[in-house]
Parts: sequence; structure tokens; C-alpha cells
Amino acid sequence: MNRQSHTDEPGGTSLDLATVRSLFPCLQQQIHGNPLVYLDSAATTQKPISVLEAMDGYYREYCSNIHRGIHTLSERATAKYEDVRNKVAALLRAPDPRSVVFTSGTTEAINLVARTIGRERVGSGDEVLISAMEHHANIVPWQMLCEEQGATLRVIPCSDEGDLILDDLVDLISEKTRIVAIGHVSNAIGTVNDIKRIIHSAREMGALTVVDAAQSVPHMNIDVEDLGCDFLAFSGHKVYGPTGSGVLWGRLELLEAMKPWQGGGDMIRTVSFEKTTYADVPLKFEAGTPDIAAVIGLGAALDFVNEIGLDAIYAHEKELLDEAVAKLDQVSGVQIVGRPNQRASSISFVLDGVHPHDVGTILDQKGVAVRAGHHCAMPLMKRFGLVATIRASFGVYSESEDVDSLVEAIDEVKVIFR
Amino acid sequence: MNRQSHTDEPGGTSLDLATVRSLFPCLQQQIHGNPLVYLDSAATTQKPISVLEAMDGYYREYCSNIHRGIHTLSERATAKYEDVRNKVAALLRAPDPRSVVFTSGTTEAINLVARTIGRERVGSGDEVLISAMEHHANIVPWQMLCEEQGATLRVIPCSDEGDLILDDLVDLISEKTRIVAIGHVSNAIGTVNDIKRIIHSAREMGALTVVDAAQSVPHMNIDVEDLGCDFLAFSGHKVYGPTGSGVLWGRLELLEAMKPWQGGGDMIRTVSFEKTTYADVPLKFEAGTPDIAAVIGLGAALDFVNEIGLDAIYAHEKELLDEAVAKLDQVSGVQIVGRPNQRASSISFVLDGVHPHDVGTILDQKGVAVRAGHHCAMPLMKRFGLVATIRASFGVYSESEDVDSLVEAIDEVKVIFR
Amino acid sequence: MNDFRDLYQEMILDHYRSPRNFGPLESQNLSARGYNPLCGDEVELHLYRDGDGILRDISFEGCGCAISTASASILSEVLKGRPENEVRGIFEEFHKMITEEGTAPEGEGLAKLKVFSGVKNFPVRVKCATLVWHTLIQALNEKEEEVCTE
Amino acid sequence: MNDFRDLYQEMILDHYRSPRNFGPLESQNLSARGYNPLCGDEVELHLYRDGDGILRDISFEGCGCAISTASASILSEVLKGRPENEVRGIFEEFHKMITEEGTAPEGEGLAKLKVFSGVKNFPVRVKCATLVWHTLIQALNEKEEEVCTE
Ligand SMILES: Cc1ncc(COP(=O)(O)O)c(C=O)c1O
Ligand SMILES: Cc1ncc(COP(=O)(O)O)c(C=O)c1O
Repeated sequence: MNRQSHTDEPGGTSLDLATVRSLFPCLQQQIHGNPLVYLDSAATTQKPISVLEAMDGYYREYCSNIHRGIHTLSERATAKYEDVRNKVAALLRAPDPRSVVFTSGTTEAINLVARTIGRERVGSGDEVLISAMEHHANIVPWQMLCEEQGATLRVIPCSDEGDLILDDLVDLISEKTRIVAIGHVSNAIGTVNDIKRIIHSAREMGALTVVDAAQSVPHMNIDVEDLGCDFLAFSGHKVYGPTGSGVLWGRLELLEAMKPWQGGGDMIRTVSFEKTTYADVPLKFEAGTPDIAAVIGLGAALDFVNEIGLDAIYAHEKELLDEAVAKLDQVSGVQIVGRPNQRASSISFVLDGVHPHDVGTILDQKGVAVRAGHHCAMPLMKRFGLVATIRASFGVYSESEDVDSLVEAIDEVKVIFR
Repeated sequence: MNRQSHTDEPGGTSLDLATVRSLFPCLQQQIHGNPLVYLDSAATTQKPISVLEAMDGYYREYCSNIHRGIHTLSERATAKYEDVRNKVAALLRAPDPRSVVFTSGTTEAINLVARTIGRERVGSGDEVLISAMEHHANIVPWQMLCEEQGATLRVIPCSDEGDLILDDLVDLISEKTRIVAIGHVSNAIGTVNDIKRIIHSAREMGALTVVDAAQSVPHMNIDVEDLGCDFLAFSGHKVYGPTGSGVLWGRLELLEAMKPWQGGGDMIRTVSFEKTTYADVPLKFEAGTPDIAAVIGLGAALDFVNEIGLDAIYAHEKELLDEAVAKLDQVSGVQIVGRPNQRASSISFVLDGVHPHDVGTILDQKGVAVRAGHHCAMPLMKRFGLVATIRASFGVYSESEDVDSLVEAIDEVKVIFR
Repeated sequence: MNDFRDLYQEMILDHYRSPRNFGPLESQNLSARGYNPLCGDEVELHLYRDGDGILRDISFEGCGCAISTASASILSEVLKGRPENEVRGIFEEFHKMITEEGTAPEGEGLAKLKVFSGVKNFPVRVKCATLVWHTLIQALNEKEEEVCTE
Repeated sequence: MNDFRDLYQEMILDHYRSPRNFGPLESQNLSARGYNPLCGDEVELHLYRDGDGILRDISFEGCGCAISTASASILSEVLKGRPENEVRGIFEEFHKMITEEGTAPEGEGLAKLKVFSGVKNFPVRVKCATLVWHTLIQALNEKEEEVCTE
């Protein structure tokens, strides 16, 4: 397996930002006559040229379906596709690449878990525990499961600072708790959760643990063995890869024991009308033609990330996040939502007297792309008594000037809404 | 809505093959020193430059997440994505684009139907009817459903000629029959099934009808209203589009009444821990970030298909299929599997005394890419007493010379295995 | 370039800051709710329609962004006292104005609606401007479900 | 260019046309089944291992493509009479030969295995050549499940 070495010095490699930015064609443009300031990486990141070239290479040079093909193009495509499994395993420090299942994204990965082992493990009277700051993708599948099975959804509360309140964890996790599903980093307010502690408590009570790592994989090193979780999901398109790529990592022995989810080609060993036998993991969970191009593109994205190093990316983004918090705090009328102990990816804020939607429209006119809305985290919005916030989120290509442009544009909003 | 006009004269437009071929970069290559002869379009088609450019354009010019984004990039991406819904509706002559659900492919589309309305409609003692020539994608989901619900899977038999035997349809379809799921064109032997007749009988008995159109959409005009079916599924990657794109078309009133399948972002209207309400169709069925680039690529693929016209494509491919049948019949030792009344897409054959797998390897050495295997249709293979066949399948770019190369390469196989 | 000052005209900002006819309506005999998932905004529209089909009184609650709030506020001012039929026609013209190259609804007392003509250049905001209008039609049709501008 | 004549050597074709030791084995005390989903081929291997761990007799049934059939046939010829331990070692060398730049297994009577060295240039066919070997190991380990070269 093709493991990457990981340096222990965070920030050891410092980032050549101009070079990094030059790799992203979409950043080189003007919006309404202003240079694009892309602060929406938590929704989806921009893609470096190498990712586009990897996909293009597949389509131009060896476009074909994979597995069970014996001609040269198919052989090449299969080898490339399977090699990305090794890259993902290396990224997550997973010992066995067979524990990597390709999905269309985080959402599908979580649904897969809920619909297979979730159904088997959660019965009437049981509990599933999530947190108050989950993305809808890590709420709705569990809600649907609980409703179907007559189980109860319980929620780890969130403090005014935007941290999960873990003091009462022992009360929240009991023998009834069959699954604990937690987001690693909040996409709405940027909190980095102490999931190791939550996982530890869950395991002690015999609950399965599912980590929604959609917002952590792009920003920090992850080691599934060290975390101790049973499943972990992320989306390729949020880590500089293509739309349509995603990953469910699961403990091999769990995956092997699980029933398949979707039926179709590739996930079977033999089919007859009387009896069908299923393929081994991971193919058992990859029914039908996968998004071959997207997986190959994800491989290139992980190469890109590894070349810079997640420690360097984390350090760079932390600096920007700290700077943004400090500068936004200087803007009168701006209220940052949440002051978590540790932050990654995003900052959410509101502006007195102006609806986030209006802020978003005016910012866009200045070339500043942010999200305004509930960020698929309605319960968290409600927790803070809001219907929407403005969210600025960062990536490896973000720069200090982006923060300044954001602040300037907010000033403009204030002029209009004075 | 952007409806295309459809000429009534098949073959009225004759195809400029050299120009068409020049649009496919992947075809311009040598394999083991021989020009590539791609006869594996039923597995996945090659992609024209316009499709690659459409995806590249998204990534380079307006890469962003869709829906609920208020900045310019997101607005552009959303508009492009949604416009493809109109194109798909036009392709299928569907009156309402809201009846078009994007999926990752045919497999996911069929699983969606089986897992939502399938579960609701099929109970203990009920029956689901498929045919003897289905692809595993249209067998396994129904088999899983029947097993779960205590229902029975029944099968329309296949004649020695490779046609479905419809004489006993009245016995096969009864009040117990809740779903009839049929492949329009067999990917393994190329039969075009008389699905209109089957759908008619199914509707008379009140059964839902599901058409697996993975192998028909790329080769012939389809009119869902005229067919009278309830659901129809196809894969973008088999109709010159990207991997990761697919479509489930369904009757609007059925889709509206159906419960959602996967939970997550975009498919909800409001989420709270107490109560979640779902979005309207089609978004209700599109949980999470979709494969935006692939859908946009599919739009370009449909433009490409419409520009040539499916009548012209059908006529061109029919000519080649007829020619291939005639020429393969001349090769001693070759046995074509199935002589259906109407053929599209594919021809399967075996060669006396040589295993298909060995044929495939030698053909590949000559640059001829075919499939050798069970083509995800094991029950059909068994019906013909085979474990595998060699399959040559055609696309709009296939040419008469491809057939000659195939025949020459088979002669070479015979020399070696003499 | 679309100037956002065309969108955020003074009149819109004024109605946003001080919405007219805001609050419940004692005499109400028709009402409906509308929801815009894009901004998360909700509006509740209260109507009193008399026996001759005249909208004698209109008020609203909820809303959120400047465009949707101002739209509700101005609607309530402009339509009060008009017959139902006329109101439906005005919505059609209003809708044309903000989606295609249509002109503003003509007629006495309708000039204020023109301030929304800038919305045309901001397609994602069209739903904000029309939310209250769709809710109005829902109320007039005496439909129960919440309107949603998905 | 990889010449397919390196793959389809005369000896392979000969064993494909006339497989040796084909059929059931009366004295069998070990057996296993293997399946290759790629070609759909199945092999059933029959062994008689004596008290000293010597493979006294070997036969097979099933198979399909030239490579897997010849591999089974040649295996049965070459390994008959060898002790179990030696057989495991030979498989390791055989596997190296057809996947990496390993040389053919050395030793008396093993020369025939060399005809499979061409498989190295045809990665998708490696599973065909090794199916019967994996099945052999499964039988020696007295495991029940069918081997599958997925
Ligand atoms: C007839 C038929 N149905 C279903 C499928 C499955 O399509 P996909 O693998 O794109 O989901 C295929 C393609 O392999 C097919 O040919
Ligand atoms: C924390 C979190 N979880 C899940 C998701 C869902 O990811 P996707 O839409 O790629 O399936 C997202 C992204 O929106 C997210 O930020």
C-alpha cells in the first residue's frame, strides 16, 4: 500500500500561496467586475488543474467501464480506480484498503450505514445519539431510521459558545444507545468537536460510532484507528475532488458482516432466480457502474492534498480563521455565531438589522462569494435563535486579502442599509 | 421547455461518420500497435469533446454547489443543472421536467423505486414480474424486495431465438402482480423487447411498470407517454455522457405520493429534531450534493445525440448490426446467441472450442475491445447453457471497418487455437 | 453590471425598516402561510374579503429579508380595497415585470410596485419578491397547504 | 508489445485441449472449490494426501478458459507425489513468476510451470492462472468456503 509519510511538525512546510492559487483556474475570474473572492469552500472546494486533468485523462485516453473487462482500456481504468482505494486508506491511516467503499458523497455514505447495519442494530426502544450541530445529512437518515424502528433520537446539546456540552455524556449514552453519529467539524459554525472522547464513551457502552468527516477531512489529518470509530464518511467534492465522489470507511469485520444495500451489477458473485450470492467487500457495497471519472479525480485531489500536507493546510487556514475572527470582531454590528474552543473551515456571523440573504446578495455584487442561509443545519440555527447566518469558509487557496475584501464588502452593506 | 423536433423518416439524416468519429478523442489511439476498435459501447460509450468541455467548463468557470446558493457561481451552476432536467424531459417526451430525478445511474434508479414505492406496494404473497433477460440491476433489487416482503419473483421466459415469450402473459400477470420491471433492450444479446405490450397487460391488472431503458435510450427514440410506463431508468454514461449521471423518470403523481428514500440536505424543506418535512419532487429524491458536473455533462451528451438525431443513430447502428450478423455467420465456428425479431446495441456470440475469455484476450491484442463474460445477465447465460459469451456492441461512431477488424481478429484466434 | 442599488431602492429599504400593515387582523376571513426555503423566511398573510370579492383589509406577519418584507408591506398597501379579480391580474403583470422584460403593472395606485423591477437582474431573489404574492393567491383559492417557493 | 503467443504457448493449448487428471478421484480425502467471477469458471480440486503429508493423487473437474484449465492440468501433473510443504513453497514462487519479475520455480520436474511466465504481461489473466492454486491451498487448509478470485 502506498502510504504517505506524515510529518509531525504542524506548519513545518509553509505554503507558497501564489503557486497554489495559480493551480485553480476557477479562482482566476471576475464577478460583476470584481475579482472573485471565494469564501464558500465548505459548500464545495474549487478544483486544481491536476484533478481536471486526471478526469480528462480518463475520458480521453482510457474511457471504459471497470471490473470484469478484459480489454486494455478497461484494465487501465480498473487499476486506476482501485489505486484510489489505496490512497484513501493511506489518507485515513486505514490498515486495509478493502475497508474503503466509494459512494456518491457523505450523504449516501451515512444513508448506507443507517439502512444496513443501522436497521439491524436499532430496534424498538433503542436510542441513536447525534449532536445539536449536525448537518441534515447526519440527522435525517437517523430520524428516518428511528421512526421506522420505533427508536428515539437523542441529541448532545450545544453551549452558547458553540461547543458540544459533554459533561452529561454518561447520561446521554446508555445500554440503549446503539449508534452514536457525530460530525467532526460543524459546517455551520466551524466547531471542531472532541469526537475522540465521544467515541470512547460510545464504545464503552457498546454503541456503534459513525463520524461525519465531511468538514474535517479537507482540513486536518485523520487516523481512523486512533479515533477508534466504526464508520467515517466524507465527500470528495469538499476536498478538492470532483462532484460525485465520496467515501465510506468502515471497520472491515463490520462491513463483512453487513448485508448489502443496493442490488445490481458488480456487487454480486452469482445471480440466479433462485439464489444470489454477494461479492466480498468493498464491491458488495458498490452496485452498478460507479462514478469512475470522479473516483480517479479524487485520487488526484488526494495527491494534491498530500503534496502540500494537511498539517500545512491546517496551519494556513487556522491563521486565516483567526485573522477573520479578529477583523470581523472589529466591524460594528457583526455578531459571530459561536466561539468554539477549536475552529476549522468556517465562520458564521450575522449583521444587525440586515437579513443574511441581503448581505449575501450585496457581497456577491462585490465578488465575494459566501453562503447565506441555514447551511443544512436548521436545528443549530434554532439553537441560536436564528433562521440564517452568513458563512465564510476557507480552503488552502484562501488568502488574507479575502478577509479584507469580505470586511470591505460588509462595510458597503452597512452603507446601503444605514 | 426545450423540445426537440423528431423527424419521422428513419435514416432521413445520414451520418457523417468521419466527423462524428473526430469528436471522440479516446477513439484516436492505438492498442498494442493496432488502431483501437471499440466494440464495448454497451458497457460504456466513449464521450464526445463537447461533453468533456461542458464538465471542464463547470469546473473552470462556475464551480460551486447548487441550490440555496445566492452567489453568482452557484446561481449559474444551479441554472445549468436544472436546465438538464428540461433536456431529459424533452428526450423522453415527458410533459413535466419535475418528473425527472437525477440518480447516479440505472442501478440507483431501480433501487430507489424498489425501496420506496416497491416496499409500499409489494406485500406477502404478492408477485413481481421480470424477464429472463434482465441485467442484474433489474433482478437483484426485486429479489431483495421479494425476500424481504415475502413476495414471489416471476419471470417471463425467453425463446431459443432470444425473444421473450409473451403468449402466456395473461397467466404471468394477475391481481397478485404488483410490479412488472422489464428491460427495453437486452444488454447481453441485443433483443428489443415489445415492452409496450407488456406494459399494457400490466396496467390492465393494476401493476406498476418499471422500464430499464439503459440500453434503449442510447439507440432509439423513447416516448414515456406513448409507452405508458410508470417509471423509466437510464444511465448517462451509456448515452455519451459522464459516469455518475443517471435518470429516474416517474409519473409525477406517483413521485409526489412516494416517501423519500435517502435523507440529507436538499431533500428537506424543514428539519427539527421533532419533525422534518420534505421538499417537493424532484428534490425530495435528490439528497445531498448531486454529481453536478456529471449532470451538466449529460446535458451536453443529450445535445450531441439530438444534433444527430436518434432516428439517424438507430438507422446507422441497425445497418452495422445487420452487417455484423451477416459477416459473423460466415465465420465457421462462430455461433451467434439469439436471433431476436428486432436487435439494437449488441451481438453476443461464442466460438467453438475457445473460451470467450481467451477470445477476448487475443482480440484485445489486435486492438479490438469487446466484453467476454456473463454481461451481468447470468440467468440469461444459463438459459442458453453458457457461462459466458463474447459481446460486440455498437455506438454512433462505430463503422463498417470495426466489423471487419472483429472478423479478422477472430480468424487469428482460430489460427492459434487450431 | 447590475447595480445592487437598483435592487435596494430607498422605498424598499423603508418598507423593510418599517413594514406597513404588520400584525394580525381581527376581521380576517382568509389567510395563508408561505415559506421560502432559500432564506428560511416565512410569511403569514391575513385578508378580509367582503361579499363582493373586495379585499377590504390586508396584513401580514413574519417575513425576513428586505425584498420579501418590502414586497409584503407594499402589497398590503397597494392591493387594499381592490377586487379579487383585479388583484390576480396585477400579480400576473408583476410576475412578468420581475422575470421577463415586462413592464410594471399599470393603473392607479400601482406605481409603487415598480420599485421591484430591479429584481429581474437578480434571479435568485425573484422568489423573495413573489413569496407573499403566491401566498395571497393561495389564500384567495382557499387552499390549506403552506405555499413553498422551492 | 506483448505477444499473445507468449501466453498461448503450445503446451498450454495442449493441456487445454486434453486436460490431464480430469474427473473425480475415488481415493480423495481432501477437496475444495474455486470460482473466478471474471470468466465465470469454476474448478473442483480433488486430493489424496497420505499420512506423511504427501499428495499421492490429484484430479480436477470444471474450469473453462485455456489458462485456468491448463493451469489445473499442469498443476495436477507437476505436484503429484510431492509433500504438502514443498507444494506451498512452489505456489509462492509460481505466484512471483506471474506477478513480479520472479523466476520460474526451480527444482526437478517443475520446468513445465515456466509456460505460465507469459501471464505476467496479461494482468487480468493472473487470476485464471492462480485459481486452481488458491483452491489447492484452501483444500490443504481444510477450509470449507469456496475460493473466489474477486
Ligand atoms: C440493461 C442494463 N440495465 C442496467 C444497467 C446498469 O447500469 P449502471 O451500471 O450504469 O447503473 C446496465 C449497464 O450495465 C444495463 O445494460
Ligand atoms: C458536515 C457535513 N456533513 C454532510 C454533508 C453532506 O455532504 P454531501 O452533500 O457531499 O453528501 C456536508 C456538506 O454539505 C457537511 O458539511
